[in-house]
Amino acid sequence: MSFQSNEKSLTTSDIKRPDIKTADAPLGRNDLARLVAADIAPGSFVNLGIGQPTLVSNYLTEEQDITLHTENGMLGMGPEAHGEDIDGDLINAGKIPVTELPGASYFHHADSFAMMRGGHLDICVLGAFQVSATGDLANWHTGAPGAIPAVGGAMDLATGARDVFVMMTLLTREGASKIVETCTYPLTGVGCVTRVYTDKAVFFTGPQGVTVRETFGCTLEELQDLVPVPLTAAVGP
Amino acid sequence: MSFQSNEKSLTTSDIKRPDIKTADAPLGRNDLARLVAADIAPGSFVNLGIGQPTLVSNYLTEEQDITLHTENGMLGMGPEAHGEDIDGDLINAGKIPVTELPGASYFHHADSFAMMRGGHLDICVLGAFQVSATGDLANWHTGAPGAIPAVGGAMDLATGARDVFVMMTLLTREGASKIVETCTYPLTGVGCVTRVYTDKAVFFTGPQGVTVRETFGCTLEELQDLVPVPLTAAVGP
Amino acid sequence: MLDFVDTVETAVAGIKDGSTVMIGGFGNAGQPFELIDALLDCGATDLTVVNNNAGQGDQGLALLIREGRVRKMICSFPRQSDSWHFDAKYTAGEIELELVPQGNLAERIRAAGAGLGGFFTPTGYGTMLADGKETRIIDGRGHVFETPLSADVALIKALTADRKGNLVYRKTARNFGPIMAAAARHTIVQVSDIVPTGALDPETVVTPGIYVNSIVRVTGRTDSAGTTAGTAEKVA
Amino acid sequence: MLDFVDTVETAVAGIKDGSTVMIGGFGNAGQPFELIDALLDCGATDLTVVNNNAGQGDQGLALLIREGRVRKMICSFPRQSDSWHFDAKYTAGEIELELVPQGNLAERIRAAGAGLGGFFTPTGYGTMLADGKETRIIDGRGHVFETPLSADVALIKALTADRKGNLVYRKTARNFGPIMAAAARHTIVQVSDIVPTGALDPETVVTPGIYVNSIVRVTGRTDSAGTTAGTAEKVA
Repeated sequence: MSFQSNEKSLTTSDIKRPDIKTADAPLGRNDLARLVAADIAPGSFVNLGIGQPTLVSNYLTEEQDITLHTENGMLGMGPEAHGEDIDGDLINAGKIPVTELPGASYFHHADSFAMMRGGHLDICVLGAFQVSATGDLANWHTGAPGAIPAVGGAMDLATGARDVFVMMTLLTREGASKIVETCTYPLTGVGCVTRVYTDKAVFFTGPQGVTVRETFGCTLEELQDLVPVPLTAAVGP
Repeated sequence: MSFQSNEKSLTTSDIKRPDIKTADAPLGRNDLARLVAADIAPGSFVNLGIGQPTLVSNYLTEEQDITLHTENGMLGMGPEAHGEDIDGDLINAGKIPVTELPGASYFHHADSFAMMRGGHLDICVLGAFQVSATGDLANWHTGAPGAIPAVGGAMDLATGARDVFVMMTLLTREGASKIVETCTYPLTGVGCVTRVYTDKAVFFTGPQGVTVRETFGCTLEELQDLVPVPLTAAVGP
Repeated sequence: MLDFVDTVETAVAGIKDGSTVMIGGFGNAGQPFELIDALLDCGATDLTVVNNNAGQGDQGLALLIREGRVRKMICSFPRQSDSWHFDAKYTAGEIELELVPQGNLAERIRAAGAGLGGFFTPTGYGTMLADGKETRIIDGRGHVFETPLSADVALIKALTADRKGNLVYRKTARNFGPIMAAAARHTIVQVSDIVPTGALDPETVVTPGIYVNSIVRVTGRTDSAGTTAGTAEKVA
Repeated sequence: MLDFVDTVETAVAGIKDGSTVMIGGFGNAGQPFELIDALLDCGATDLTVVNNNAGQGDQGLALLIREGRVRKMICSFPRQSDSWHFDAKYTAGEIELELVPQGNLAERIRAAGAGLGGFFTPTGYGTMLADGKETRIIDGRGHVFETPLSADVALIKALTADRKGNLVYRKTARNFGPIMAAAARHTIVQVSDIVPTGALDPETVVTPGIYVNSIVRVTGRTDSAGTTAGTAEKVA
């Protein structure tokens, strides 16, 4: 028996995919959410950010036994509440009414962010404006003049979880890559992103730069044409 | 309505004693404990140190409605437990079985010392080896060569409570004053003691030096002969 | 000292101009709406307000801001779809904003209640929210120095109090309540229910009464946080 | 990952030589005696142990120290009337001692679990326990810089666990358990009872299961902390 390390580490799914895979077509939002969900190791504690990452919860299976954290003070969050189940005292970080699963627990805000900052969450899934080759994240502020800044828990989530997964389209509406050499938007966290799930490929980011686990509807060479940082195929551990 | 300040302040009993009083004889330990108990303002939250300060609890009245804190994680501690009431999971900081009063609460060690350090306890009563004119406290370590040091919660208690009362005999067995210009024993805390209850007098200590509230069995002049720091009579506010 | 007061007006009457006021709640959960309304009515101004947000819609904190009573907001997420009163004041340069990552905000509030002088946190390191702050590399990781955040007054909402002031909360309405109660010099709590001393299990008390100064019972608002105005009831 | 194990021997089998081990308890309350006995039996040595004390009498931690398995103690109060094994080793220069004021010890453990890089505390300022440490005057008051204290393993005792690993404690036996569970990379808990998921009220959970790795049910010791050896029972 050996004890689990507290350090950032690849989950079991990485071991199972030594070769780069290529799908026929880009992935839609729901397929991407399904892929992220399947990559989460059984028994994990996970925080799903507001927006696209929330879709992941639709594809988690009971067998995975994933515990969801919401930073406003709860572990064991269940699905969104509807109708009579709506309780104003039971909301998620997006202020949407949710439900409570058996085995849940409540705690105050300092304890909740201590849990996050202390590296106890296995995975946090976030949206992003940009991710740099070394895993810097920009997802909170456009930096536009006159924009009112609001950060919420974004920086805490980016800094705290053992693995930070980003879900986003690879390209902006204008066709620019959101994976960049250096973020031009204001940073949320430095070197925090370990994995980026996009419609065209799954990337690993970190100190050694960007590797590609699989592509969707394009080859690695075609992908390289879109992304302004050197890409290599990810190899198994 | 005005809100209570978090700062160290004299309690109401000071206001009631503008003139220095002189009793006929030195006070015994129990009489001293009775005096301390009577000086604690109604509704206070109090931590009584191990040893002589524990005697104070014998003289607290129900009307005073004092809540006792024990640093191993409890508010609302009751008297020592005996016989069938002994419960190994319910002990005080001296590891003596105690009881629980209605309205008690339990919390972990970090929360308990946060309560103390954050200045939420009104009064802490401690024993001492020495107290300096400016309220430095030495009560944890003789500094003797080869002595194994052990501090426990002494420094936290000295630093945390709004008012730190010391209970001790004025003189050592060798006849030396325990109120000193500068402590020669290793310090527990700097400038933390606000009041010293001894068998011969009650002193106020602080940045302005030492004043005497009342004497027991001696005059202020006789007291001055025993204590190597300038004494003046305390005046009402 | 602990007081049980009959009305929210009495509870907030001691709040002075220029005070720093912490207000509990995250979204509507745990927001002490009736105490905020009373603060609006009592006229105190030039306030610094600590809350996770900067007011929503046309109620509570948003109205305090609209009326120009808030000099400065300390919060993590001021901009929301319905934060129009804050947005207007901010754009006009009529309100100061100190933006703090939510976990740092919570930890700063806790540090004040815990009597700490400050702490190093990895959150925010390398971002514009660390600009001008002391930083330090600890065990190879960048950290930012954050200072404790205390207040003159906290306005919070709990579910139940006993006569010793011990509090329990309900679900995610707990949020900032316990740490604000400890960080403020005077903590005012609105509760749905007041029970006799001894009726709360000592193992389950979340905020011990030592952190509580004034309690007022408020009824009339449903848990699903409708807009019905509550009423303070005379306590038994 | 959470495991329910059948015996205390299995629970501690992964503890390696050279580990830092936190042990819960204050006096006998909350001491995980059976886990400590298993640690003694498993042979791990060169340990750094974090506990409020340094062993009492001829049981538990005192025996680990007597057997020379503890390289270093980090504690607040080593010297007691019955700490003869520690006293002997210390006097012989065979054990290292890091003495920490009790509240700083608790706060350092909390800081590790909370992912902080360190904090300034007024406790200990101006004393010999601040010698060699960074100090700073903050708001006119002296503070000492204290660093987080983490561990490879924590051995703690709780009253009841559910199948998700959520824990509740009993009275002052709670003490260091919750903060050690969060500060250790691997937390092993002995409990008196294991209940189905959903049997603990989510409002009253003290340690959420996220902080727990191994749970073993131990029965046989009375609450008044007699010296009867406990036995691990096969969990349902």
